[in-house]
Amino acid sequence: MHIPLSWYLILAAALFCIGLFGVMSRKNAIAILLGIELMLNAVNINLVAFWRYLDPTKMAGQAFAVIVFAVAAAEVAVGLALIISVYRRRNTIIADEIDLMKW
Amino acid sequence: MHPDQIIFFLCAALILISALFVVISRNLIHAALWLVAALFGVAVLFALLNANFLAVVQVVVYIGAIAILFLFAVMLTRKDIRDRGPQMRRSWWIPALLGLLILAGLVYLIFAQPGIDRTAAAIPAGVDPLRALGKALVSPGGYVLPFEVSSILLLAALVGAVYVAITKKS
Amino acid sequence: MTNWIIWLIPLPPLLAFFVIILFTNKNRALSHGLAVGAAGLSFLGSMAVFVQALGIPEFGRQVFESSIDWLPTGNTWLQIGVLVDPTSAVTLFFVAITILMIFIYSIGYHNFGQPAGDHDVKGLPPHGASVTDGHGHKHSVPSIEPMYSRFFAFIALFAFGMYTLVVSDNLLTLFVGWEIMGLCSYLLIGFWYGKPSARDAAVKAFMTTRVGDVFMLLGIAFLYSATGTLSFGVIFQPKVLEALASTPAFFGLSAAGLIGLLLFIGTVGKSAQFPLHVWLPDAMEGPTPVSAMIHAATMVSAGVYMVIRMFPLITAGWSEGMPLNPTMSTIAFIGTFTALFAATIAVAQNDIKRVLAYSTISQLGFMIAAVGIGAYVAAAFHLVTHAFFKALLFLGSGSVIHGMEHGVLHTGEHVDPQDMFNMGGLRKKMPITFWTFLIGGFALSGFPVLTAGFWSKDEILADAFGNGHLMVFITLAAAAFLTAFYTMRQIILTFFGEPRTKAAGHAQETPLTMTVPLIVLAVFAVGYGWVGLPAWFTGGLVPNWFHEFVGGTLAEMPAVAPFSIVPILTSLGVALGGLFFGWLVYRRVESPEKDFLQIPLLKNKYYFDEIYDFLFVRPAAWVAEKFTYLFMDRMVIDGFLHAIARFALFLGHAFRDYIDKPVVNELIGDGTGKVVKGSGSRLRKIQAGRVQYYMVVSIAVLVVVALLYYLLHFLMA
Amino acid sequence: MSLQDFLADPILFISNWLQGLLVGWKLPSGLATVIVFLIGILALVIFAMLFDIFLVWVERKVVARFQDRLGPNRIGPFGLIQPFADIIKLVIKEDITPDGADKVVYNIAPVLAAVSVIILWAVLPLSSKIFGVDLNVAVLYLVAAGALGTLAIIMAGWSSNNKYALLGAYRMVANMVSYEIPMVVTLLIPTILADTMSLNGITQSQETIWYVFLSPLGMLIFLISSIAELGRSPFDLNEAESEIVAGFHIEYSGMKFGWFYASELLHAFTFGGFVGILFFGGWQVPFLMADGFHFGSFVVALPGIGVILLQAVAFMVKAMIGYWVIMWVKYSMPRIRIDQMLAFNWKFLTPLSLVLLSATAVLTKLLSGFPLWIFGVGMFLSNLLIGWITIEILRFYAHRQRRLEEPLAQPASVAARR
Repeated sequence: MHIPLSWYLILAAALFCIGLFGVMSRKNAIAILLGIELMLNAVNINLVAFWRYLDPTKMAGQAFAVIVFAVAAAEVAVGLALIISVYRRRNTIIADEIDLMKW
Repeated sequence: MHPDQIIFFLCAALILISALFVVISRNLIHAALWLVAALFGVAVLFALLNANFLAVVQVVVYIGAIAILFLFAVMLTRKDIRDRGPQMRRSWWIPALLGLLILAGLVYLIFAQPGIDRTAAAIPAGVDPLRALGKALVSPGGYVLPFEVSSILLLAALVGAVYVAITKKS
Repeated sequence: MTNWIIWLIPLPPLLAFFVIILFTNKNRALSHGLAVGAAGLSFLGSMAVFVQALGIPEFGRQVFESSIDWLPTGNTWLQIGVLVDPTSAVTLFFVAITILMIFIYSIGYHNFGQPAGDHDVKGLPPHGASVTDGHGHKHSVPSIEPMYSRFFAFIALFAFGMYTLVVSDNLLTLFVGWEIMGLCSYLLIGFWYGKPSARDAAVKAFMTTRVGDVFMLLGIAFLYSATGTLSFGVIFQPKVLEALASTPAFFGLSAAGLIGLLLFIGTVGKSAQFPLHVWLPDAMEGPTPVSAMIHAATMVSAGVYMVIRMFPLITAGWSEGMPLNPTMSTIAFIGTFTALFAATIAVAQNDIKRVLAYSTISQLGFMIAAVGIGAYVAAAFHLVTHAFFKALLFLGSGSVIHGMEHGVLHTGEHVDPQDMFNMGGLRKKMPITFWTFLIGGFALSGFPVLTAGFWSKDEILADAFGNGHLMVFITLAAAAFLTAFYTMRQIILTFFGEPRTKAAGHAQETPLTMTVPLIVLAVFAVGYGWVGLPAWFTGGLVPNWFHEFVGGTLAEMPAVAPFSIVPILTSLGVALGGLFFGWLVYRRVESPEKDFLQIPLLKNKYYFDEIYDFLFVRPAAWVAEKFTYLFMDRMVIDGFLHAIARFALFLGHAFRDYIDKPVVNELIGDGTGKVVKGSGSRLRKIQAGRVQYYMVVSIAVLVVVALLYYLLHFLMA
Repeated sequence: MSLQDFLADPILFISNWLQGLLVGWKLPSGLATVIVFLIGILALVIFAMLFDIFLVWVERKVVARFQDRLGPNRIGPFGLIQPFADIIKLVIKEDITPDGADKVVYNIAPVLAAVSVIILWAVLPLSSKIFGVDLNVAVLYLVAAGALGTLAIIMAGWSSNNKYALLGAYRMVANMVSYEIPMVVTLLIPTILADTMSLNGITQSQETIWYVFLSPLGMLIFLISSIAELGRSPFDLNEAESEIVAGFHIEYSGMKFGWFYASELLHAFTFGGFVGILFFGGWQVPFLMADGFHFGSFVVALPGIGVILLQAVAFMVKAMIGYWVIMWVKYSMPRIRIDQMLAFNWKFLTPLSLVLLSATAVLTKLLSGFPLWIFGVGMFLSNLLIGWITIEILRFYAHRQRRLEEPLAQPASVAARR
């Protein structure tokens, strides 16, 4: 009751930016996925915070948070599977070395 | 200083510090574990926001499944478990700069909104967020369609992941 | 009901043809199974129709016919349909039987069940295969025809054509069947296209019959333009005939006469009458069943059948006892002449099949003559009987040849298995063939009382005598005498005496599939004559059934020729005399040298081939070579074309040099390419293939844009 | 503030008293609340730990009896003091951290393991009044705690920098992650029946009939999967001595190992308690209402404290029985192969539990209007039916398997046996 909404939002923003930084700066593909997880969580914080602060009787925020969970799980499963098979074929998971698609 | 605020600050500190370590720690295992810590903090925040269900699900899904998955992946993609050498790309400062810019912009935007400092009203009596959420997720008036779609998505992801990661024996 | 059957009669062979050609080509047993089965179906249908027809009194008045609209011609419809009247009924009868028999016969003739030849090739007769028996002795046996299935496909198609022709109720479909048969005879004569002689024979037959067919088509066209219809039912209505007979045409002929003449020329081609007879003997190059079917039983009969059909037209405005009209006299003359003329050639031939070929020509001459003198029924009667015994004879000769070939293969001496002077003494070797052949021969030569040939020929003679055409009567009598003579000659040379070659010594009786048809046909050759016994013979107890039945076709029943003793005695005399004389002469003739009839004029068939070669072939070739090819094609047409081509070439060069190369290629094509390539090679640096690089760039752009946006925002406010 | 209140609800009384006391010390009320909560938590944990020590003794006695020994019997009566001796030994043992081990993770792991068990006690309703928090998602909370346990084990296995440890961790994780699924599914069955996820609520709703009668099959599946979850025999692949010397805690010694050991025992007991709560009516005592026994109209009144204590005892007894069963299985079953274990889960338990769940859901809707006994009979019969069908299917496949493995020599005999 005693926490202004802005705190949550700022926390979420910070978390989001950290995740973004990780995604953009880490070499390792798995680390990139970690960053993405952080960003998703930032989003979730926002959703839940808005749900709580705007109208607790409308469940949109929580419902979408749930869906974000599902999406995150799916994304991680497929992403890691891809990374592993890439590792099997090319013996590396450094994102910059996986550049078959370049000119 | 209200206990809620104390808890919030503790959680925020935990989350942000862990997140930082997630993105900067050299050892990927540590990064994953730091991620667990951050996610745990988020779970606590959810609890603080009266979203018990989400809090618990956060722990179950992220820590129980995703983090474990990460640890597995890291171990499966390392010839020796420790990482040597820098984990950052050479021009890591550009992303850092961009991140800071975006953060500044977001903060500015947040405070530009009116009534952003409101505090939460008490949950009206007779509203059980858990039941409400359950009903919303499965009632045709609510979010049954996105919910089912996401379940389909999960199924597809499961199959796809198995297919992609399986070692094909000729 | 019956009409439906009639519609369906021609179909099975057609289906068999397509199925064999398209699908069962590889499988011999299936192929001949299909063909024979189809023939059997048509046979059953024909018999059903025939029996039905017998059951109907006054059948000539109430015939089976049904027709449908086929081609829209202006505001009317060209109708096609089927018609079975007494004439076509009897024709259907013998056609069905002979075709079925010949189909069955072909199975044996083409050595079904024998091994494939050692070095047989498609397009050549089988040379025989060498097999080793249980004791390890190698000896050569007849080998199966390489193009077995194809043969059955062709004869099936032929059968279709014949049935169509018989059951059709109008000249057009009749002509269609007619031409289909022409095609088939071409294909089948040239069946062994490996042999140059066969090739030439096929072409010769085709071309020669074409001459006739063209005139026939003219006749048909004329008829259609004159009457606006082609269906017999309409044409033969008295008033139509009246109109035709009264309309004058060229050379003092009435329209009816002219049409009749033109159509008759078609018959001359098809039935190998005097001027156009040259193709038939050469057609013997084909396999013997073909000779039997096409050139004895059915196709050549088709010509006569057509004339008989057209009888009312030809005789339009003529009735019993009147002097013949020009058309009829022409027909009578050609028929009579051919009969004698062919007989004279036949006596000098040594090839067993050629003898039969010429005898066929002369017998057809008999029928034509009969039609010419208005002896409608006699002609039909002789047509039927002749079909039977001539098919029998051909098949018999085929059987003989087959036996001889077996001997040749066995002994390995190279003699012509068709030359009668290489035979002799086959009586003991091939008894069934001998007896059936003997019956056929006697029927042909008109052996009194017993055989069908006697009665039919006698009826013709009787008609000729009774109607006072003495010239015709005498000539035909002479022809009949010669017929008997060369028949006896053939029989003696082939079957009696001692084998004159080792091959003949080792000749062998042919398999059942060949002998059974012989027997069946023999029965008919003898028995069929009795359906036409003249009333006086049975003392009026039995009326002349055939006469009653077939005569019913015509508007008014033709009168039976009054009985007189002369023709009977004549035919008795010529038949027996000819046979006896032949026996007398050829008892002890051992070799061609001893044969006093081997005079060049006859042997070379009055040099007709040479004459035609000189008259028509050479000039045609000359015109083709000099005028058509050298002048027309090379100079006029080619020159024109070359001019066009040069112009086009020039135009093309112009386009290439002044438009295509500079503008299209350089400017548009290569230019675009260069631009794209250059820009691409500069731009591609951006595509580093690094995900994060892309992300950084896009995020940076986003940030910059956002900053700009808010900057502007400030400046505005 | 009177004796009646205390007798009515001692826990509430004590907390109120503490609250008042602290507020009396001029502390802000919120802080006071936090402190009271902390004290409560402390009390609970201490109780749990002490009980854990008792469990050590129980375990050793029972295993001794199973193995036809006497077990600890020297120190104290029936060797009751033996566990303390063990603890002292463990504490004074040298505490080795292997070279190349990841120190922080290595040291956090055992604590996390213990925590993952102890936090379970937060939602464990010892009686209608004694419970940490009546969480409305307690059932999921169990699973979450299990997830933490998994994490602890993988951390331990990885940080030991020892291949046996890592293998053990892998096995354990595979085991837990896969057996979580049937467990969660069967957890949902009482949830559906009680229409709530709070354990207290589930217990209360079993006042009329225990869920074991409504869903015996669910009880079995839950028991099996929780045994697997505990990593106890026959699912103790994580510490298969014969293959990977001691599994994930091979490198641990001294009290760190003690933490793992203690947490395992407590975990087992706790799950025994959960079986009791979810299917055997937790603290429910037959005929015992909030104010005493009700035998029809005849009522034996009891003070609140008596009721509470009775309920607590009932719960403990049920939990103990559950724990006993788990031990029973552990000490009388051989260890199974890993592939068998996973196959058993994925090919048998998971589908079966899903079928059971859907059947339960449908029936609950269908029979909701009917009187209780019809409802109960229907549920029970449906369970029996599903079980029977399952057994038939299994038999069919077993026959086919045998037919495949039979030498083709005597099909006649095979036919005969059919």
